[in-house]
Amino acid sequence: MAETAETLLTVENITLRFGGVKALTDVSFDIRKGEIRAIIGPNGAGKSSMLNCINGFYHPQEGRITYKGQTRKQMRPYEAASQGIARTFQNIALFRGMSVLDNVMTGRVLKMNSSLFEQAFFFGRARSEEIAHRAKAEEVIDFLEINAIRKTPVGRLPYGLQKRVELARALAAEPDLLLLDEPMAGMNVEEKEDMSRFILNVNAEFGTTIALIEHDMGVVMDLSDRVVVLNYGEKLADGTPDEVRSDQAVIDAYLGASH
Amino acid sequence: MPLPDLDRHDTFPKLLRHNAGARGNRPAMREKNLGIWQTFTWSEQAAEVRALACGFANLGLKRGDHISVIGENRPRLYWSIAAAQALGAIPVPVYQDSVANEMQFILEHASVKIVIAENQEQVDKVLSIKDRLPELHTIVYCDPRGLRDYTEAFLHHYDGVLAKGRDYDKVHDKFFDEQVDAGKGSDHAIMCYTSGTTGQPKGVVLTHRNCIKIGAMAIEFDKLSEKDDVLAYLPMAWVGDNLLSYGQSHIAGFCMACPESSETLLIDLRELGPTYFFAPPRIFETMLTSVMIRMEDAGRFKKWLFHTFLDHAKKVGERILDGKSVGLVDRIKYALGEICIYGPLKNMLGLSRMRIGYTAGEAIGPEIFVFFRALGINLKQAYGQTEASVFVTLQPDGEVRPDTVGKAAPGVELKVVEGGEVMYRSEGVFLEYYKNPDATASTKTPDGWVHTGDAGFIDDSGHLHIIDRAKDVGKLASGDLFAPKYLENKLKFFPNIREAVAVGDGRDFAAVMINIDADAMGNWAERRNIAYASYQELSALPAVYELMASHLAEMNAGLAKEPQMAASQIRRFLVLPKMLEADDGEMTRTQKVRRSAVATKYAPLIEGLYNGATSVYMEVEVTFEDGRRDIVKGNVPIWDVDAASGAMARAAE
Amino acid sequence: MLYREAGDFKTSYAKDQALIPIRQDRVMLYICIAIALALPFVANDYFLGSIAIPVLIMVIAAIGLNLLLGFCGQISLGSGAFMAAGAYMAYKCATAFPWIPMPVSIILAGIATALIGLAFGLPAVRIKGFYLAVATLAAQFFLLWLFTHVPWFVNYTMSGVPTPPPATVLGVYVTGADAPNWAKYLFVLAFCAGLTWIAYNLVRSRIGRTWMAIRDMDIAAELIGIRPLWTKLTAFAISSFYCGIAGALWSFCFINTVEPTAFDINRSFQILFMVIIGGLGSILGSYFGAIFITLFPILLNSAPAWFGLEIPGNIITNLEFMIFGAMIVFFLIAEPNGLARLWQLGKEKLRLWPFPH
Amino acid sequence: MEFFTDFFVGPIMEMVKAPEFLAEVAIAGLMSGVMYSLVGLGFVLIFKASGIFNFAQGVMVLFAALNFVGLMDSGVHPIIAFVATLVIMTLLAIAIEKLVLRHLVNQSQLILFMSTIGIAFFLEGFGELIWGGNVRPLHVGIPDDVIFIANGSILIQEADLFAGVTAAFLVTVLALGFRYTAVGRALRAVADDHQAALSVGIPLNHIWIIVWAVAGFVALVAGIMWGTKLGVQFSISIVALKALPVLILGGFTSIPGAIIGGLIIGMGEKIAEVYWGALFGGAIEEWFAYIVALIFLLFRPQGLFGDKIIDRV
Repeated sequence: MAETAETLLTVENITLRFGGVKALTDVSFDIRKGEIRAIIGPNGAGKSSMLNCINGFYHPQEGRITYKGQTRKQMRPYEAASQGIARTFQNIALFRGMSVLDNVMTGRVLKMNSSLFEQAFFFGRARSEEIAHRAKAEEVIDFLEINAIRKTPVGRLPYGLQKRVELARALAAEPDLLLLDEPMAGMNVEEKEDMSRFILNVNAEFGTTIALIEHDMGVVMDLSDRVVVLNYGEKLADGTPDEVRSDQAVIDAYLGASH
Repeated sequence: MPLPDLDRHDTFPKLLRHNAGARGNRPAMREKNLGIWQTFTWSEQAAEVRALACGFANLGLKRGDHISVIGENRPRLYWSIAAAQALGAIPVPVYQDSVANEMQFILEHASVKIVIAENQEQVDKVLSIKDRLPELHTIVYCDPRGLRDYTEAFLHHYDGVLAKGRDYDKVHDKFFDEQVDAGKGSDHAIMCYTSGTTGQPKGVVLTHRNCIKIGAMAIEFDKLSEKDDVLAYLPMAWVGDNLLSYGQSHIAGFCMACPESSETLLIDLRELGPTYFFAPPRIFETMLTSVMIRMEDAGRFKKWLFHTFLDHAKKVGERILDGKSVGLVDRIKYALGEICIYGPLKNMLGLSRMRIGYTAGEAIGPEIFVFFRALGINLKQAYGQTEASVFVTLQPDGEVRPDTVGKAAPGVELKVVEGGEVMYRSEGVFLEYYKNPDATASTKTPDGWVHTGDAGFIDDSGHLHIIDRAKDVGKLASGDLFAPKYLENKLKFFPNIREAVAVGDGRDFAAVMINIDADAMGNWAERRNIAYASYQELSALPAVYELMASHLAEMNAGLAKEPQMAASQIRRFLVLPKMLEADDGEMTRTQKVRRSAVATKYAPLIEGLYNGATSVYMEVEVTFEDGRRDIVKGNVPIWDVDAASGAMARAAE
Repeated sequence: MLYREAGDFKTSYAKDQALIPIRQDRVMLYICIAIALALPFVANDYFLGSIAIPVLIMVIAAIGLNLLLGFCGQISLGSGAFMAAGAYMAYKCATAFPWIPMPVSIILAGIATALIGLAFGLPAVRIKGFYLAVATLAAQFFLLWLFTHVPWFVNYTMSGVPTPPPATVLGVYVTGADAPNWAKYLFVLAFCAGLTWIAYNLVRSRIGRTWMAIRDMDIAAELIGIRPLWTKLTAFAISSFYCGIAGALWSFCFINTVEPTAFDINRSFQILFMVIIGGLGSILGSYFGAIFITLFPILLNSAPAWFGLEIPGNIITNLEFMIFGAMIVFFLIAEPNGLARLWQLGKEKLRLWPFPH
Repeated sequence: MEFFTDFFVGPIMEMVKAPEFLAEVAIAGLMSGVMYSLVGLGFVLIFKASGIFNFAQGVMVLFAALNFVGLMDSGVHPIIAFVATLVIMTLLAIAIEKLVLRHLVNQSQLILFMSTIGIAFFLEGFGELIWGGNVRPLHVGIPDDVIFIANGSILIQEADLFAGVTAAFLVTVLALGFRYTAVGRALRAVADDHQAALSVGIPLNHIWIIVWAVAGFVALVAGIMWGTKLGVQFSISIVALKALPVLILGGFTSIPGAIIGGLIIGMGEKIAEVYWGALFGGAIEEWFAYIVALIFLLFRPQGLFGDKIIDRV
């Protein structure tokens, strides 16, 4: 990533507490436009909490988040979504009662404007929107190669495919910033390779900025432009994969952990 | 609707122009893309081809140049073929699953100037050999995904070529029509490389006249019309796809459809329900196997219904199909079966609307063949070759039999020469093997007869029977005829045998190496609670051997009754520990066994078959789909089979 | 009987997303509509008046609750009260503005009920699931109390149980004592068909997907940009709209009085049972549920007589309670998607026939 | 303006004028509040241990009382009838666990809730099928004289007092049991995290049976109290619906909450009925509790004592 790249999101001095427990302590870093930014760290390092702060699900007690030049203390999840932040979840959070296609279509909900009246009678914008957005959803489906299962209820899909559908749902929102919470957790080698390829393609094709949490160091090092390392809610290191890899504090933390 | 005047519209570009005028608003091509069947009419198709041809011209494509299309069946690739033909250039389709080296041979041999590649995967392959292909100046890709960062100047996106072509067309608005008009029926239309079981592939040059004459013949033979639908799913590099999908749709004006992907093929087939369908036997075999496997799980009543009606269908179905007299009760029962079983089954397989189906390329198991025909599907056999622009023989309606490949097609002359080899002569006979006069001379006689390389005979009713490759027919030590393919085909008709390789030329007796069908046998083992960890383990199970031995005994009994074949009963067999794969060089890309390669690779096993060993240790390399390699090793058991009543048959002679 | 789908392929999204994409299903629908329209000519007056009309009206109410519970995952134990609201609002509207055509009055009553539903749905903003049950119970008790204790709602009628005013559509009486059953039936049928169509449209549009998203995984839905408050409230309002219209029709076209006892908490439970047994999240299931729950007691009452048995009425009632209770538990355990799921399974079986799966 | 006076001034004036009457109303309210508390207690027990919102609790009260009074009417000694009913309620708990709950593990709370509605209907039909639907007077020797206190100006039913004392005793025992016995700790562990509880070796099925049996016991006590007061009849189960707003007020997971909520609702609705009822045309007792709950839901959905609801992603 070019050094001159514009910053998309900055978190400054974020501290998040649950009751007396500190999940995050004074964490600061930035995400540049167009980069793949990894957040790594051992279990319980506060990675998911960090993402939850960014997209407004948790409200940090201290610190500020600047996104697209606007600084705020916190956002509502709805606002975050409408500002172009989409995400996937560590534990799959698909709409299990719906088909793959409907899940992806749901990802486009913010882009649809037809009135209740139009929807009730399925005319005008309701009709044209359904068709236009179906085409967009199909592009995402094609992109992620889930054509063969588009009408399958997601509950019937194997784990790896569910993860991919979740990514599809997030992509359908055409986000500026895509937050991926352990996109490769629980996958086998082949599935991981597929998912890595998709992530890189998303970044390259759509120019989407990606922040991802990942456990697997190898994957992170291959995928990301820059890495921030968290440990026990505090920032341990920040830099390119090579810098982070050779950072003594990181080595110590990881030697202590199982990875 | 009668066919157009083929003397005037004597090239495919002219036919396209004709169709755009005569049936501009009818669908020419469909593609399952983004979830629906995107449809292109003849006039849209003509406009697209026009722009693309101009685009190619803009890229410097000249009359007589070769271009190559590489990829799955996609409208854009077919349009590229059409556009090249419009300019008088010759398209050379390449198998999309060939590796870079195989590709290099063809691209180099044909001096290909432009490659049209479907996607990144194909572009990467071509790029990896680009340095060795000095004549190749341009690569056009259809799907830009993953190619954004490719900066090579000779790499163009299809849309860009199209846009440039439109601009070009505006400036030189007479150019395209002049080019089309300049084409003649005797021009090279397409070049298909035959994979061949031995040696390097040969480029078969077919003219427009070849393709159009044969295509029109088959259309009239089966009364195809513009209302037919065909699904183009077989490799574009195979001449059959080119003639049946692309060629015949241009002549008859019907619509050809491309599936979404190979994964969704069966869904797409079911949705589309083609009326005219062409498939090699293995597709029908897979269908039948899957029907039987799926019915295994059905409830008792459903199974009973299924088998009752199926038995009935086997009894009268073909007679009804052939329009022969059948009793009223049987007809009513068959009609009931149509409602309960046959209709739904055809619907599930996507064959409901099928009027005419052909199977060719290999012998089809009589049971499979009869099964589909009994359901009321007009499945027929044909025999053909790339060198013949596909068709040599066809089975006329009402004369369909499982054991022949039909009568000489209209306009085709047929003869069997000394040594049993079949020869033919027709308007479809190819011009030449590209840059290979020796091969041309040895295949095609000066008066136009072509050696098929197949051994066979013509029976009293004029039907051709194919026994084997002429060069593969050998003799046992006893001097009796040994036709390995004949034996193998009989074995392959057992649904749980995937592939078989018979040996015995110059030996005392015939023996066979079997490849079991992983799906069918896996299912079989599961139902019997037989545990196994791998294909290798499954293939070595005594239970599996027992089953195979029983199949062989059954087959031997059958062979014993055929005077010419009684001597080649199988005495010993083994089950191969791995599937024969094209990636390991054991099969051709068209899924035919490479006999010599197998013989070399499995020499120790063949040795074991004849030295009386009860098992042989073997190590063999396997290539996985993703390119990784591994070694399969272990003991391969060898069993004996009794030669059933062969002695009696001989004694009776 | 058996599906033939080969060759029934779609060349545009509009066709692929059609209400009923399978050709044979469309034919089935036309046949059903034809039968429904032919019913007045073939069925007797008892069947029309005492079975067909209440079933159709309860279908509307069940669809209403199903939109809320089955699609949006929000429970309501106050459907009966919203039906009452519809009945009283329709009465007020029809008497205060007699010049308004009756169908319009009923739709206005539905809209008014939707607003009332909104007020009681507001707590849904901050709570979920069964907490809402309490809010809707509040509606159930409060609204019924309101309609019985505020004489304005009954135009100060002495008895407190007024009769709906007679009204005509196309010159035929559809409400009031003089209305023939066949006219009332067709009137109700028109509402039922129209509202069914609208319900199908809603659940296949954006709004339906947002409801289901909230139902299936509300947190994920919120992070996608679905506003839980707005989504739940629309479900509440539309559900109340359906119940309101059902209530108005019940009073105007079935029992011919406007009285609260028809809409007590048992009515709410009855509708809930229709939705559970018919199938959560299925419009078609609402039909099955309404038919089953309405017809089953009739069957239970008359069945013993067929076998020459005499069972006292209170025992039948108790049996009915037990059977319904047991069925609810059974369906929730075995087939949470109810009769509709069984129907769908049957249909899938037919589509796969002769294969088992 | 007139309404404003009637609403805000009038009732207060009356309260001040006749404090003894107010006290009497309040105490009467408190006593019916105790009943709500007892039913609410059953809810809380089951909710805490299994996350199930047991709509059938009210019907369980009716069912227990029906069995008890039915046995007594057939000449069984009250103590034996009591024990026999306890056995029946335990069997019921086992049956519910075996036939219903274990098949619904991992289902959403909403499904579980609806299944208890099914149970409620079944029990109601079943109970009345066996014992009939008539109102049955219940006399178990609970004193039903009237006591006058504060110089005879306030009147209290002895039965109410007895009920209050019993309820207080029951609540204390349960609260202590929850806190200090092994079973109680197990129950709390289960409520916190099913997986965790299982992993420390507590059989979930047993826990559920115990909890439902204890809830059955509470239901029996409540049933006896109410039966004494009003006779055993179907309306008990409808009145028991009032326990829902009680829980909204007190919080779904708090035993003291259930008690205090019950008392507040009981007292509140009596006072409201007496002082404000006439203003609205009477019978506001029917909905008062629900509207209070509704307002609570808007402003403090977790109730007075409940745990704050935290969503996890």
